[in-house]
Amino acid sequence: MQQLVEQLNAQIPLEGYLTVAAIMFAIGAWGALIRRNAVVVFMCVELMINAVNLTLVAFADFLPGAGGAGAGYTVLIIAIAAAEVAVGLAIVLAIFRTRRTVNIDEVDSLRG
Amino acid sequence: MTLGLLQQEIGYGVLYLYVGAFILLVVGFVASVLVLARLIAPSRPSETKRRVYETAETSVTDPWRPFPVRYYVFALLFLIFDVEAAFLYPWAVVYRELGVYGFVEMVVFVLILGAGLAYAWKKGALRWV
Amino acid sequence: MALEYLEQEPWRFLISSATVIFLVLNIAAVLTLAERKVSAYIQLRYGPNRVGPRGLLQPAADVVKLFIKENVSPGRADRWVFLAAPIAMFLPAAAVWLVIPFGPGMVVADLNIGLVYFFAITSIGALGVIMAGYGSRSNFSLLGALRGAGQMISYEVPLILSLLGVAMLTGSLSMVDIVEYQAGGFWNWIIWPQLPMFLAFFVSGLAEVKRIPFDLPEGESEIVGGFMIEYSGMTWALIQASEFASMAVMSAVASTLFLGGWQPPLPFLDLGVFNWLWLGIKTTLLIFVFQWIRWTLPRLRMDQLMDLGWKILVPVTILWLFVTAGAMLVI
Amino acid sequence: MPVSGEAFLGLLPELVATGFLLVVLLGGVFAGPRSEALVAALAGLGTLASFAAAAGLLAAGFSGTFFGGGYAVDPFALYFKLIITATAFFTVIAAARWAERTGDAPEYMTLIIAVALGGMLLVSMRDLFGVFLAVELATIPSYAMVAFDRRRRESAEGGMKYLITGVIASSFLLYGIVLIYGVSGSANLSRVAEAFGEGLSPVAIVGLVLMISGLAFKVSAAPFHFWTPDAYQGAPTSAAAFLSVAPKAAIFAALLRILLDGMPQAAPTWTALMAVIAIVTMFVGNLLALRQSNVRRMLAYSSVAHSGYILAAFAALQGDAVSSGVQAVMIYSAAYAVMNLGAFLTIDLVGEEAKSFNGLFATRPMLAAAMAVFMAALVGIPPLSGFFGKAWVIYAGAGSGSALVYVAVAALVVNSVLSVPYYFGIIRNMFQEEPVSAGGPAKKGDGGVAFTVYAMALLTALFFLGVGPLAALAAGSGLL
Amino acid sequence: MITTATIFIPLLGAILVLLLRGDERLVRYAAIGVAAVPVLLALYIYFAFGDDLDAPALSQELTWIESLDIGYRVGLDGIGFGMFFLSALLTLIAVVASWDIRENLGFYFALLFLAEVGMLGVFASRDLVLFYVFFEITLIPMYLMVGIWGDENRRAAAIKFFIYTFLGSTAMLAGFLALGVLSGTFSIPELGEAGGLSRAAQIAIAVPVLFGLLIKVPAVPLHGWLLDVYVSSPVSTNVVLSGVLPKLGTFGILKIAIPLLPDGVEPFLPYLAVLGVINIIYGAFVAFLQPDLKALVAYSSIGTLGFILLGAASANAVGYNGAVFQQVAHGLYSALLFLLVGIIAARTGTRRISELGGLAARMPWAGGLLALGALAAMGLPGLAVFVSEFMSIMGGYTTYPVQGVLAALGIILSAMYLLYMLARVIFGPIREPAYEQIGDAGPVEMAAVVPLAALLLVLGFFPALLISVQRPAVEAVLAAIGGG
Repeated sequence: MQQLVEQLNAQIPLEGYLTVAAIMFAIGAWGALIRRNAVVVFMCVELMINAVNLTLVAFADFLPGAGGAGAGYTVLIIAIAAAEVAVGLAIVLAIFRTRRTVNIDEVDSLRG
Repeated sequence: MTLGLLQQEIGYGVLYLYVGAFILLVVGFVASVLVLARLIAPSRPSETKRRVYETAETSVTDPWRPFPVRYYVFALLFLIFDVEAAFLYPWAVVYRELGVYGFVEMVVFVLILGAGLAYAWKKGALRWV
Repeated sequence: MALEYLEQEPWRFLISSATVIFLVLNIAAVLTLAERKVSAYIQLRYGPNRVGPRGLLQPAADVVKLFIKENVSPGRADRWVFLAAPIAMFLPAAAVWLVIPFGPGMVVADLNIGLVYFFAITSIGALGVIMAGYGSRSNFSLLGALRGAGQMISYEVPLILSLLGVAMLTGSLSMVDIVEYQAGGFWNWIIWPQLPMFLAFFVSGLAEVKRIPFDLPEGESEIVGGFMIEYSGMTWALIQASEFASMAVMSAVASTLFLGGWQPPLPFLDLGVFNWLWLGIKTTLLIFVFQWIRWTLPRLRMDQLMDLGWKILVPVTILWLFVTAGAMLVI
Repeated sequence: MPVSGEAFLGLLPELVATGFLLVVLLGGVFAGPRSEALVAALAGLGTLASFAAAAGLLAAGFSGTFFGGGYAVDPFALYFKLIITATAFFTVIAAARWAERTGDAPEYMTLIIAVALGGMLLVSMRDLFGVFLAVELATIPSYAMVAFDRRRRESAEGGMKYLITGVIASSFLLYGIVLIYGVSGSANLSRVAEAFGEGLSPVAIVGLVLMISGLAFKVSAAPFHFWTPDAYQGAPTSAAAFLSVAPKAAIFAALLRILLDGMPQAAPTWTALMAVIAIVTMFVGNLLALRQSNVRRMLAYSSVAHSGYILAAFAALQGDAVSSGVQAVMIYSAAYAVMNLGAFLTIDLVGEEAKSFNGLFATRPMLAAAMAVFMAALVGIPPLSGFFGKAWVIYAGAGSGSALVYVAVAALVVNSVLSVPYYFGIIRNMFQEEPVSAGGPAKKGDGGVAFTVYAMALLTALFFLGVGPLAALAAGSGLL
Repeated sequence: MITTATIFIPLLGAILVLLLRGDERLVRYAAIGVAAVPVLLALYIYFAFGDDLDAPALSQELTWIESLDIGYRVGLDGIGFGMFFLSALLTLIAVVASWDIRENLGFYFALLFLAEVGMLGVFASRDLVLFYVFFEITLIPMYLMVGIWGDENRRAAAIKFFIYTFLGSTAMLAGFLALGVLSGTFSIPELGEAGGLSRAAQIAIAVPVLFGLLIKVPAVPLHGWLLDVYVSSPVSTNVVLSGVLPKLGTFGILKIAIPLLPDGVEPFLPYLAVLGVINIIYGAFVAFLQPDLKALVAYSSIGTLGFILLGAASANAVGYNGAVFQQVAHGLYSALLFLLVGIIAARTGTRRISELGGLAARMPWAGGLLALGALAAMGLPGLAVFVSEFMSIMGGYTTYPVQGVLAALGIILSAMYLLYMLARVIFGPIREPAYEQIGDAGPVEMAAVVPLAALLLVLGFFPALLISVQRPAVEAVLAAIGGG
C-alpha cells in the first residue's frame, strides 16, 4: 500500500502529461479537420483546447518558479474557449434557421 | 483529526483517486441494482406498453426536433456566469491579501459582467415567453 | 506517524464509501416516509400507518414493491441514454457526501477545492434530467427535461455566486476549513454575515433539487411527471431516491457552509466524536423546511421562476458580494 | 500588485475604448429603439477619443512597460493603436446607416470597438498568453461581425466558415504558446528570449511553428487563407473592410514583437519560414484573385496577397535590415489600411459584381476616380500609399543580404505585375465599359460610406506627404 | 523653384480643365493656355540659364523621407534639358492636335497634364525614388488615354502596355532601392560622387535596372507591348507616347544606369550596342512588312531608338552626345510623322498603305511635311536626326566597329522602306476617286505640325543650339565612368 501511495504521489513524469496532451490535441485536430458536422467540430476544438490546458497545467506544476501562473492562464483559456463556443453556437443556430442543416459541406453558397 | 491529518500527509493524488473510485463505485452500484431489478422484476412487454405516454392520446409528433431558441440564450448566460465564477473563486480565496486593489478590480470585473446582465435583461433575453 | 495508517487507508476508504452509499439510500428511503408523514400532518391526516408500527416499515415495503415491478421502457426510446439517466441523477446526490465533514476528521476526502467539487458534481444533475427527457423520446419528457435544464442551469448561477461570500470569509474552498472557521458557538456561523447569501443559496438549492415551488420539470398537474414520465419500477425508484438524496445533500451542504456543520451551537455542547449528531440535527431541520415549503407554496410559473433567479437572486448575490468585500476591507 | 498611475496613463486608450464599449452597448439599449444616431455618435466619439489618447501619448513621448514587463506602451504600439482606432472610427462612420437599418446598431458598434480594443491590447503585449487573450478579444467579436447580417444568408455562412477555421487556428496558436512557455518557463518575452538564447530544442521549434501557423491563419497567409474569401464575401461590407485592415495590422505588430523581442536568436528559423510563407501567399492570393468576378472575393484574395507582401518584410528581419524591416511592416500597415478600407467600402456604393462597376466613370466620376486611386494604390503605383509599403519591403529585403529574401523580393515584383490584370480590370470596367443598363451602378449609397471612401481616397493619394513623418516615427519606434 | 513650378503647373492645369464644364471650345483654349506655360518657362530657362543649368535657381531640395535620405530633389542638366523642353512642347502640340477627341475632353486633358507632370519630373529629378515616382506617374494617365480614347483594340493594348512597363519599372525600383540601401542615400548627385559599390553589387543592381529601362525604350526582345499601343492610340496620345515616353527609358540609361553604376553596366555595354543594332535592323525590316501606315511609323520609331542605345553604349563623347541629341530628334520626327498619319487617315478614312496613293496632289502641305518627316527618319543631312544618328554611329564605330557598320547599314534599310512608303502614299496616281474631294491640312493641324518640322530643320542646321547645352553634362558623365 505504501508503495502504491508513493507511486501515486510520485510525480508522473512531465513527458507523460505532454504525450497524453499531444495525443488528445492530435485527435481533436484530426476530428476538427475531417468532421463535417459543425457541432462536432466545436467538440473537437474543445478537445484541442483541453489538451492545451492539460499541457499548461503540467508545465505549471513542473516549472520551477512558475507559481500559479500556468493554472491562472488555464482559467483564462477556459473562459475564452467558452466565448468561442458561445459565438460559434449562435452562428450555427443562425445557419440552421435558414438551411436546416449544420453540415459544413452542405453550406456552400459561397464559392469561387 | 487523525484522518484529516492523514489526508494531508498522503497528498492530493490519492484524494482524486478516491473521487474517481467513489464515482465508479456509485455507478457500479446503481447499475447492479438495475440489473438485479431486471432479473427479479417480471417482464411482459406488449405493444401498448411500449408506446409513449401522453395523457391517453397517441403521440403524433416526434420530440426529437429543434429546441426553442430561448433555452440557448439561457445556456449562454449560464456559461458566462459559470466561467465568471472560475475567476471569482480564486479571487475570493485570497481576497484578504489583496486589499483595496483587489476590491476595485473585482468591482470593475463584476460590473462589466453586470453590464452584460443588464444588457440581456433590457434586450428581453431573460424573459421566458 | 501518518504512514502507519497507510496500511489501513484502502479499508478506511472502502468502509467510509460504503457507509456513505448506505447512508444515501437510507436517507432516501426514510425521506419517502418522512415526506408523506409531514405532508399528512400539515394536511391534518395520518399518512402511512399500516406497515409496521406507525407505518415505519413503509419504505421497506416500497423498495420491495419497486423491485418486483416491471420496468417498462418506451419502444422508440434511446435505450442507453434512457438507462443511464438515473445513474447520472443518482451520482451527484451521492458523490457530494464525499467532501462533507461529518465530524472532526470525519470526512471521506478533504478536497482543497471542496466547494468547486460541489458545483461540479451538482451540475451533473442537469445532465441526468436532459438525458432522461431526451432518452424517453416523449413530448412530455422532453418538455420537462428542457424546463429542468433551463431551471437548473439558471439557478446554478446564484448558487455559485452565493457561496462566494463563504469563500471570502474563510479564505478556503475546503469544507473542512470552512467548518473549522465556524467553531466556537452559533454566533460564529457564517449565516449571520451572509444571511442574504444563505437565503439565495437555499432558494437556489430548492430549485436545483426541483422541489416545489420549483418542480416545473416534473409538473405533475400539467406534464404529469415530466422527465420521469416514462420511468417505472427500479429506474423510477432510483430517480426518486436521488431526488430525496439530493435534497438531503443540499441541506447538509447548507448546514456545513452556513450553519457550522458539525460544530455545536454552544461550546459546552461539544460531543466529541458524536459531533456528527449536530450535523444531523441541522440537516434534518433544513430538510423539514424543504418539506414545509413544499406543502405550503404553490408551484411557480416558468417565467416567474426565471425572473426570480435572474432578476432577483443574481443581483442580490452580486450586491451582497460587494457588501461583503467592502465590509471585509473596512473591518 | 497595485497598478501605478503611470500604468493607468499608459492604458488610457484602452480604458477609454473599454468605457465607451460599455456605454455604447448599454446606452444603445437603454436609450430606446430610435437611438441609432446617438449610438453611432457615441461609438465615433469613443474611437476618436481613444485615437486622441494614443496620439497624445505618442506626442508626449510616453514609453513604459507595465504588469511585470508584460505590457509595453511604446511608440511602436502607439503607432499601431493609431491605425486601429482611426480605421475603427472610419468604419463606425461608414457603418452607421447600415447598422441602423439592421436594428442592432448598438451591438454592431460594440463589436467594432471590441475588435479595436483587442487590437490595441495585442500590439502592446509582451506576454505570450496576453497575446493569445488579445488575439481572441480581437477575433471573437469579428466572427460575430462577419455573421451579423441576418438578411443575407451568406453572412452566417461566411461567419461559420471563418469561425470554424478561426477556432482551430486559435488552438494551434495556443498550443504553440504553451509549448514555448513550457520550454522557457515563462511567457514573458524577455524570459523567452533568454531561454531561446540557450539553443532551440525540438519542442521549442514545434511551438514556434505552431504559433506562427496560428497567427498566419489570422492574417490569412497561405496555406491558411481559405477562410478569407468566404468570410469577406459573406460579411457586411464595413466588417470586411475593417477586419481586413485593423486586426491584421495588430497581428502583424504582435508577430513583430514576439519574433524580435522574444526569439531573436531563432531568427534564422523563422525568417526562412516567413520567406517561404510569404512567397506562397503572394502567389496563391494573386493567382486566385485573377479568377474572381466578385469584387469582394477579389479583394479578399488581394488581401491574402498583401499579407504575403508584408510577410516578405518579416523574412527580411535579419542582418542590417531588421530596422528597415520593422519600418516596412509599419508603413505597409498604414498604407494598406487607407487603401483597402476605401476599396472595400466602395462596394457598398456600387455593387459587388465586377460588372456593376461598368461605366461608373460616366455616372459617378468622382467615385470612379476614388476607386481608381484605390486600385492603383493596391497595385503599387507611386505616389499612392501602396507604393511606399511595397517599396519599403523591397528596401528591407535588399538590405537583408539573404538569398531567400532576394527570392521573396523577386516574387513580390513578379506578383505586383501579376496583380495588375484584376485591379485594372476594375479600372477598365469603370472607364472603358458602357454602363449596365439594367439596374446599373445606380445603387444608392449613403453619406457616411461616401465620406469614408473619399476620405480614404484622399489619404491614399496624399500618403506621400505624410510618409516622411511616418517613417521617422517608425524609425524611432522603440522596437529594437 | 522655377523647375518645380514648371513641373507642377500642369497639375493645376489638370484641376482647372476638370473644373471647367460646358463649352468644349473654352476647355480647349484653357488647355492650350495651360500647356503653353511650361513651354515658355522652359524657353526662359534655356535663354536665361542655357550655359549654366546647374544654377541654384533651377534646383531645389526638400526633405521627404529623412530616415532613408529620400528627398524631393529636382534640378536640370544637359542630358535632361532637351527632353524637358520637348516634353512641354509635345504636350502643347498634343493639346492642339486633340481634334479627334470628342468625348470627355476635360478629362482627357487632365490625364495629359498629369502625364506631363510625370514626364517633366523624370527629366528634372535628382533623387532615385523621386525619379521612379515621376516615371510611374505617367503610367496611369497613358493607360487611360489609350484605354478610353483608343480604337477597338484599346482594352488589350492598354493593359498590355501597362503590364509590360509596370513589370519593368518594378524591377527597376528593386534595383534602385538596393542601390539606395547599399549607398545610404537616394540622391543622384551624391550617388554619382560616392560610387564605392563593389562590382558584383553593381552588376546585381544593374540587371533589374537595365531590364526595366529597356522595356520602356523598348529594346527589341522586350518590345511586345509597343505596336498595339501605338496603333490603338488616338493621334494626340501618339505624340506623347512616341515622342517622350521611350525617352524615359533612354534617359534612365543615360542619366542613371551608366553614370551611377559604371562598373555594373560596363559588362553589358557591348550587348547594349548589339541591342541597338538589332533595334535598328529589326525595326527597318519589320517596318517594311507593315501594311498599316501607323504601324510602319511605329517600327521606324523602334529602329531609330536603336541609335540612342548604340550611342549610349559607345561610352565616348561623340556617341554619348549623339545619343542625348537623338532623344530630342527622335521625339520631333516621330511626333511629326504620327500627326501626319493621323491627318491623312482622318481624311481618307484608311491607314492601309495599299489603299492610299497620290495624296500629294490633293494635300501638298501635308504630303510635303510627310516627306520631310520621312526624310528626317532616314537621316537626311540638314535635318536634326542626321546629326545625332551620324554622331551615334561614329561614336559606336569607335568602340564597336562591327555594330557601327551594321547600324549604318540600317540607315540604308530605313531609307528603302521610307522611300517606298512615300512613293506609295504621296506620289503616283490618286488611288480612290473619293480622294479627289479631300482638302489639305487645316490651320489647326498645321499649327500642330509646323513647329515640329521647323525645329527639325533648325536643329539640323544648328545642332550646337542643343549640343552646347548638353556637352558639359555629357563630359561630366564620361569623366565619371572613365570613358572619353
